[in-house]
Amino acid sequence: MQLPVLSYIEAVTQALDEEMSRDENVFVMGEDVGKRGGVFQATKGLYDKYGENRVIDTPLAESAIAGVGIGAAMYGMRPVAEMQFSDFMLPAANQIISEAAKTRYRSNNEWSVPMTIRAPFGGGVHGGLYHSQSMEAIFANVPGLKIVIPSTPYDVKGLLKASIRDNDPVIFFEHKRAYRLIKGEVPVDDYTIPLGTADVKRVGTDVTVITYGLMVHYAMQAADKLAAEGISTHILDLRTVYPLDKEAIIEAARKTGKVLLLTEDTKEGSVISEAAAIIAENCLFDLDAPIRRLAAPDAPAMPYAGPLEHAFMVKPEQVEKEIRNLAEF
Amino acid sequence: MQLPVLSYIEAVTQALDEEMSRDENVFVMGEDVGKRGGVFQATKGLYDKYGENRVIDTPLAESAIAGVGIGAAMYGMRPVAEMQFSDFMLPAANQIISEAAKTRYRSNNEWSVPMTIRAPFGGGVHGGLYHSQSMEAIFANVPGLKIVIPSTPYDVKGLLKASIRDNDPVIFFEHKRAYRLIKGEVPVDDYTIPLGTADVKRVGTDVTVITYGLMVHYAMQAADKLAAEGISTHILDLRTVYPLDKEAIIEAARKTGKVLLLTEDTKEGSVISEAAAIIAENCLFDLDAPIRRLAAPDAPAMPYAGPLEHAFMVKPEQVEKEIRNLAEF
Amino acid sequence: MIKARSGETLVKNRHQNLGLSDEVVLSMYENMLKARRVDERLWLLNRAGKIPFVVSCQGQESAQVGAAFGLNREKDYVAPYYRDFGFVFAWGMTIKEMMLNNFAKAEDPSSAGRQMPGHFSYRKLRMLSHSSPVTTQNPHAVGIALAAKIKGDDLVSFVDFGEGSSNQGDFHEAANFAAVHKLPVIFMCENNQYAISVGLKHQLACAHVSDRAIGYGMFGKSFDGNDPLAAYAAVKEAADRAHRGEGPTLLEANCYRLMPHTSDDNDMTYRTKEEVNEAKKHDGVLTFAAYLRSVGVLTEVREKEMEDQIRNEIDEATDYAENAPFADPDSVLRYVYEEKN
Amino acid sequence: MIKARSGETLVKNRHQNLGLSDEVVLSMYENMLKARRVDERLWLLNRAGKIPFVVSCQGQESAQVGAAFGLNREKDYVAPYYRDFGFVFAWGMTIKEMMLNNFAKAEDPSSAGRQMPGHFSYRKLRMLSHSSPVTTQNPHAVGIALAAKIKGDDLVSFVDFGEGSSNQGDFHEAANFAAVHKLPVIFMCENNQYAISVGLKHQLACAHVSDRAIGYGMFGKSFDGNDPLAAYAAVKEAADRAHRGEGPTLLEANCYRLMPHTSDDNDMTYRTKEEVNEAKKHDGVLTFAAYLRSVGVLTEVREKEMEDQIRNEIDEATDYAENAPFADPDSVLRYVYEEKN
Ligand SMILES: Cc1ncc(C[n+]2csc(CCOP(=O)(O)OP(=O)(O)O)c2C)c(N)n1
Ligand SMILES: Cc1ncc(C[n+]2csc(CCOP(=O)(O)OP(=O)(O)O)c2C)c(N)n1
Ligand SMILES: [Mg+2]
Ligand SMILES: [Mg+2]
Repeated sequence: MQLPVLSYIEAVTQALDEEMSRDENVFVMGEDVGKRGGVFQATKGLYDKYGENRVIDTPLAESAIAGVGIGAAMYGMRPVAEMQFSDFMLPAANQIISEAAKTRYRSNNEWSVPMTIRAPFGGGVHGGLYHSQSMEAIFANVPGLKIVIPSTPYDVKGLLKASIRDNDPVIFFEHKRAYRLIKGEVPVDDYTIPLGTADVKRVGTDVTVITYGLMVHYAMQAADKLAAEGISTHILDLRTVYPLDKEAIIEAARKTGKVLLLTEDTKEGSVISEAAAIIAENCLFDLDAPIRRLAAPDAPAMPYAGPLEHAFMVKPEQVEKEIRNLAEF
Repeated sequence: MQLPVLSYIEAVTQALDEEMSRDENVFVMGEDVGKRGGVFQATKGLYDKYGENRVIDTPLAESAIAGVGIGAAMYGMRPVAEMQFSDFMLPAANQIISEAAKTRYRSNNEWSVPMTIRAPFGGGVHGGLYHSQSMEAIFANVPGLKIVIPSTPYDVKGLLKASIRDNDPVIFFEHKRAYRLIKGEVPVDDYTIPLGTADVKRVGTDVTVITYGLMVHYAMQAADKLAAEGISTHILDLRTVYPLDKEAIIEAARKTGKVLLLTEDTKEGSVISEAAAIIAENCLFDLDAPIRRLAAPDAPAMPYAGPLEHAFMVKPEQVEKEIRNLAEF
Repeated sequence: MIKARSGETLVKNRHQNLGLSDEVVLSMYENMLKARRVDERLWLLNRAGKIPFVVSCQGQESAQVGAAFGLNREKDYVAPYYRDFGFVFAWGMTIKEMMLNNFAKAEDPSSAGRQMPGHFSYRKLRMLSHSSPVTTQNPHAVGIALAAKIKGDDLVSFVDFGEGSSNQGDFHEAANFAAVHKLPVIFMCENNQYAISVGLKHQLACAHVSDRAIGYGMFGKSFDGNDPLAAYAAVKEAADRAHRGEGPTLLEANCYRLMPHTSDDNDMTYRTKEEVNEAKKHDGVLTFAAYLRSVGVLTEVREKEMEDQIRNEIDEATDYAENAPFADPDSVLRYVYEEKN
Repeated sequence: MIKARSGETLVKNRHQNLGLSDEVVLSMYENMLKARRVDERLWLLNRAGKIPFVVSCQGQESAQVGAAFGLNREKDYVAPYYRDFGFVFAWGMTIKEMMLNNFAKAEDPSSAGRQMPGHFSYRKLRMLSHSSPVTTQNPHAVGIALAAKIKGDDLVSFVDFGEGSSNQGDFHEAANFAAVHKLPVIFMCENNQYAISVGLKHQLACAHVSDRAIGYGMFGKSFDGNDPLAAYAAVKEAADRAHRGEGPTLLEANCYRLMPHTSDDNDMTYRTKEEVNEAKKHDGVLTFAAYLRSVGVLTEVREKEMEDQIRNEIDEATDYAENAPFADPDSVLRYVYEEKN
């Protein structure tokens, strides 16, 4: 049986729609999510279907979006808050880090915050400095939070549903370049993918690539090409970047003994640094080559002008080259 | 000649005082920094000496403190903004990360933000969840920022002066337990310590400890004890935790081939993860044992109740044990 | 209503006008007294080295207790802040629980000793969990009201904060959100004239914190924070408005912080003894007692009974809390995330 | 002042009353026209696939240009926002520079093509660097004023932002800071009725954004944002107050966003053609031209000259910018920190 093919963003919409119809406590809030259906159209159709009480256009104020969501979650709702661009979630950093992440702990398990914060992130869309950033590293050191970054429409649906049903706050980063670029089969039925589990996207024997988001596709493309050269690539998609799936990382590293860690975020302090630390702690004697990290340069964010953006963004050819170098090590 | 002995916080005050008298563009702003001299007394005496125009009690609003500081810095001043506790700087996260860190880059070098943000951080002071945190990891992935964490009064003075004179934004974290606990010799004359340089606090041959802040002292104590057992410990004090001093880390790791990375922050995503990644990339063949990380548990922050705080905080005995284990590896 | 008592001047009975019985105002007073006496005890315990930290409510009990009585204590949701001893007592927290909180013991209902004292939380009483960064609770209170509106539940969401805290962005964003969505929220600012050492005129330049209401298109009002009846009336009016669908209200209780900011503070570095003594003349605990005596509601006998009972309760609670166990050290690893079994 | 022209009804000369010469108001109009014509050209270039993105000023030129003329263009510091074409032209940016900005070329004075168009910055003109997260510039403008006060420099710091943006915490914190320290700041909200798709009544519930002034204890005023003379008068008054040490002012320019939010937006999903057409009747570029004609200041000859000159300038600037080089790709690594040599 042929499964329906959805784009990445259609999978977002479908997951939201299904969760809203499944549980009346689920509601959506954010800037322009109502009438407009979101600036990317992720909430398209939901306003008409569920009404302004459950698809709420908020004032332009991210700290309130997060903070009001937290309050609603404490009441027993399951808010899905949209941050229009992940770059704009920083005004809400205090609510997310000091409040959402710590409410269960500080109340000794009395209160909890079952809220999902959706935020489009990532580069390659001519967005300039403030519409291209990867924001996960800022939050990927905050116990109490879970950070999910899906790479495929299938994962989007299963992980977004799991995030909404999770009883703790989840930041759900969606790659905005993947929104329309990436398509894939998505079952019509209800399914969830457990948070905190990485996924082997390709089995290989020579080099392991550990990555997430759009870069999974870059790695897959590179692997296809390199297969022709006889290089076999193993690809682990982290999917949850905080807390990391340690066992999966260790296993993937041991699998080939050569590891490329890949992110489009700037390098120093990125989530692949933590993955590197886990490998360094656990796999010293399994490695046949030093780990390698491929990331964006340690500069603020990618510029707007085409050639500059291109220079900044990690490129598929770089991925290919790094894998080849490792294979030949 | 005997040098004067100052406490860690006295070195802060002295550095501020000297910089304010040296350069009329330096001024201090923050909550309770004026009349009260700061809740920790770091700005004691400055209000009387320099007046309310240069020692400014601000309204209770951290985003304004950072944002107004940025504006003043763009005008050519050198604001030193105090965040009363580092835990309370998150409302200013957007101003720090989106603005201060990116102003030079986004204006193609036209504007810059020579501002220092001082913030007391760290645990062991019965401060509970929100007066004990290590906040550096949240910012230690933001190109454009520099993050300094001194461990001794000598370093406090030299690094704070260098931070104030630096033409880019610097976050200067001061360990609040060190404020009165740690004393040391501080030259009366003007000196600076270059930002971005780690410092070997003890030379040794068996095990390398890479750390910063209060943990430097824990490592030194452990090293003293272990010396009696014949274990020789090499201690690298990072001092600037972003961007890291890569060469110094690599050199220190190679020195002994056995590395303990130590922080009082929660483990996953901490700055020692980046140090681990650097070592994993560069020192695979120099290591005689897998790197080890010692950190606080991955839970939100240390509780208030004495026994719980004690359980949460990294303890000197743990440091000692980890070094011994590595030595015996 | 005017009552004449032998040998007394005529005093207006203000509480009957508000529809409050003598028993209710006595209960108000009792809660104020509880807060005051507990607070006093905490300072003694601190000086005796038994607890490391006190944050004080003194000078704000009247506004706190009056406010609680203006709400529906069976149904409404509340987000009190760290000085709200009077509020949480009136809301149902016991002295024993308060002492457990201050000794940071395992049975502390707010956090089992994880948080500093005064960081109240009590799920059973619909009291939200409160953190240290100020004003973060304001949007939470708005979220409660939004959720109630979505669910069609008729309740009021009440939040307290200081005047210094009213300068945080979250104050603004929460107020605006509540007003745009006409939510049943009561924002009550306890203006005690100081934010630690920084006096009012260095915190804000408007005449009254409640002047900010107009900028949100909401109802605003300032009242005498030393008068629990004024607090009651203001909160009751705001709650009535909220139930009628007229949206949020911004209230300001004008009071004075009689003690240093906390036990870590030395207030004599930024204000004078004279100023504090002047303020003590208006201390609501004293003036309300005087009022109740003057209208013949608080008799000497009753007053003594109250004091004795509160003292006994505090003694017992202190003993209990002091001897109660701390949470298990291993528990620091628990409740980071939901624990599924 | 009343002028009579043959065959015309009597029209009040409003600009003379404000002390503005005919040449000055013509220069105002010229800047408005520049902004409008450049904006129109950008949409064409976008449709032709030559530039990927347009953010539009149409409907807000009057307020922008009037405001700039109310300031001291040799001395004051300004933090305009992304729609402020009229403002930055009046402030001294050239059409060529604007085109370089929109083509994101190396010579773009705002960022050398690093930032999206409309993210203005020009050090030489004392124009602060502007980012995308809204309202962050407000505290920066306050910081300029604070620094000037510390240094004893007599200047005004001016900042623009949208009405949606006035709901951000930074708006509140910046306004309060400026008011407490009585700083010479002018906050001007360009209320164009929409924040992307969200109309005014879902953004705020107060009658006027300027109603927020009282909550900060500052002066506030709303004016017709389609009238550059009203903008001039309001900003001039605010600047005079600032120079006299009377502190900050909050202004609101009531206008209407005539175009979609940006070239990525489809405004017909949330508003009607009729509504937009109605607003076009009040378009300040047209009504001010009509006024200038009616008082005999704008002649047909002069008007044609202006249009021709602007068109030529735009043509040349477009050619230039289109053919100008991008910054060197390797430059992405530069200016993260100060480069010492
Ligand atoms: C965001 C934040 N910044 C700083 C602090 C430190 N702090 C604790 S209480 C306080 C003053 C609060 O003043 P106010 O709001 O007037 O309340 P009050 O204590 O007077 O009741 C400050 C600055 C904090 N808790 N949170
Ligand atoms: C902090 C932040 N959140 C969201 C956005 C996305 N965004 C860009 S413009 C805009 C609407 C702004 O509305 P308004 O302030 O009224 O200004 P206008 O565009 O109408 O001139 C939004 C939501 C942003 N730039 N910054
Ligand atoms: Mg106060
Ligand atoms: Mg607008």
